[in-house]
Amino acid sequence: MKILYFAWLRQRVGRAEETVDLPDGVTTVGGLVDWLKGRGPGYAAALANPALVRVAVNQEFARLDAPVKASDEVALFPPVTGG
Amino acid sequence: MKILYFAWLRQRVGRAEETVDLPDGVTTVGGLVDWLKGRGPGYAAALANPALVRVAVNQEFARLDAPVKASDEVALFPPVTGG
Amino acid sequence: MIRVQREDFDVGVELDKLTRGNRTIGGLASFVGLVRDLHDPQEDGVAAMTLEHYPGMTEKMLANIEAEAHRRWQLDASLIIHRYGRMEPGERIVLVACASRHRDAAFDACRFLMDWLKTKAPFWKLEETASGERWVEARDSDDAAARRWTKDPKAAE
Amino acid sequence: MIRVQREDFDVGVELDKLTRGNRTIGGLASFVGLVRDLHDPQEDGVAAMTLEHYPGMTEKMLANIEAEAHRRWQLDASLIIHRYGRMEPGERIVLVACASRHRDAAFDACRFLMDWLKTKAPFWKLEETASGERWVEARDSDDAAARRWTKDPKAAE
Repeated sequence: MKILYFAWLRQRVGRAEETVDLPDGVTTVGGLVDWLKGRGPGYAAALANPALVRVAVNQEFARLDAPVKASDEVALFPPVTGG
Repeated sequence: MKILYFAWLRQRVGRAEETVDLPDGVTTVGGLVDWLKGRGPGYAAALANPALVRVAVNQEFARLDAPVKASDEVALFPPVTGG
Repeated sequence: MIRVQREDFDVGVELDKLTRGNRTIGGLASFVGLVRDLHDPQEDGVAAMTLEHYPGMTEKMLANIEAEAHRRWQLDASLIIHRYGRMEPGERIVLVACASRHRDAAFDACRFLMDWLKTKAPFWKLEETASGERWVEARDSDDAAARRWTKDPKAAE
Repeated sequence: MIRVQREDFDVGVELDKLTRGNRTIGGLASFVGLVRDLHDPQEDGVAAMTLEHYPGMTEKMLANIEAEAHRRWQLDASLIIHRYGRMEPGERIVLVACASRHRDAAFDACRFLMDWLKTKAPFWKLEETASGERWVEARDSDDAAARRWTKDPKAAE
């Protein structure tokens, strides 16, 4: 699975993009976020406050109960502030 | 008193501007309009429907009970349609 | 700033002038009114339009309306340019613009200026059609739009 | 039409292109968002701002938002241009414009586009100040503004 990070979430994770092998049992956005938190202190810090984490699956906003699969492009980022 | 006419009101009256000697007893916008109606069929036609006549005294909108005096500039015109 | 003129205006140039050098402006809302040719089968097509106005009172009313907008909203800059004379379909008639720190104030003030201008500025439109000239009638919807702003000014902020 | 680009844009040219040749347009409402330097004694001055975005999703979301505006209002044309990259105070960030037969539709749709864009388009602002960089936080007022449009779409028409 391709995972992208943006803004301060990218800075805390320490990378803009990575490709991961999705472990068995991770089938939802929420499951993915929980699994990512365990990948290191940068991830844990970036994802500590769920209220500040937005997720897009294949470039559409997705909720925590949305399904994810290995072929998806998933992005994690803070609330948007454009315009 | 200087009187100005605009748009179709000007066309019906047949003039854009005139200077009149205000008769005694004409002291309000309403009195002026009534007096003007008697000045000819063009005036009567132009001023027949009070709902379609707006009046400005010294370039400010004025109601029928507003006072008028000889030194005023009075304008009569239909509802505005700019913009 | 207000301007009443016969000639066309350059929207980009005017908007640039309005905001240049002021770094507290976060948003600039603007509106351009154009001569429209509806080609409505129910109506004649409009070949051209002539805007008559009341020189002197026009400037006075536009300045009043602009001052009222500045009383109601915190604006960094504002502009009303209104043309008079003959114009063909597609031509610009009016430009209204409001710049503010916040976009809500800019949008509200811009719309307020257009709504008030439509009912308070002494302009009259004469349309030329295939079947002759006709004066455009005032629309109830414009009166209703202007009334939106007559309630408590605070409610519109 | 939507565009996501690093370079600046010419507001006058863009607005002209949007309306040229269409004689049914009566009104063109537009909004320009600018980089603001508040010089607020409570805050640091903003020396510059960098807009990060999510290429691909940005274009997709802007196209979705624009399509939604066309579903809700009768628009003749619309445009969203949003920049990314580094910008200094006074620079243009975004241009939104809607053209319609009627000014209410143009105004409403333009404001709708800005409100939705602020909460749905994947852009993030990084400000450079004297005391370092800081990410701009999402504002509750932007969420509230976007919620204005989530009721019955008919009510906003």
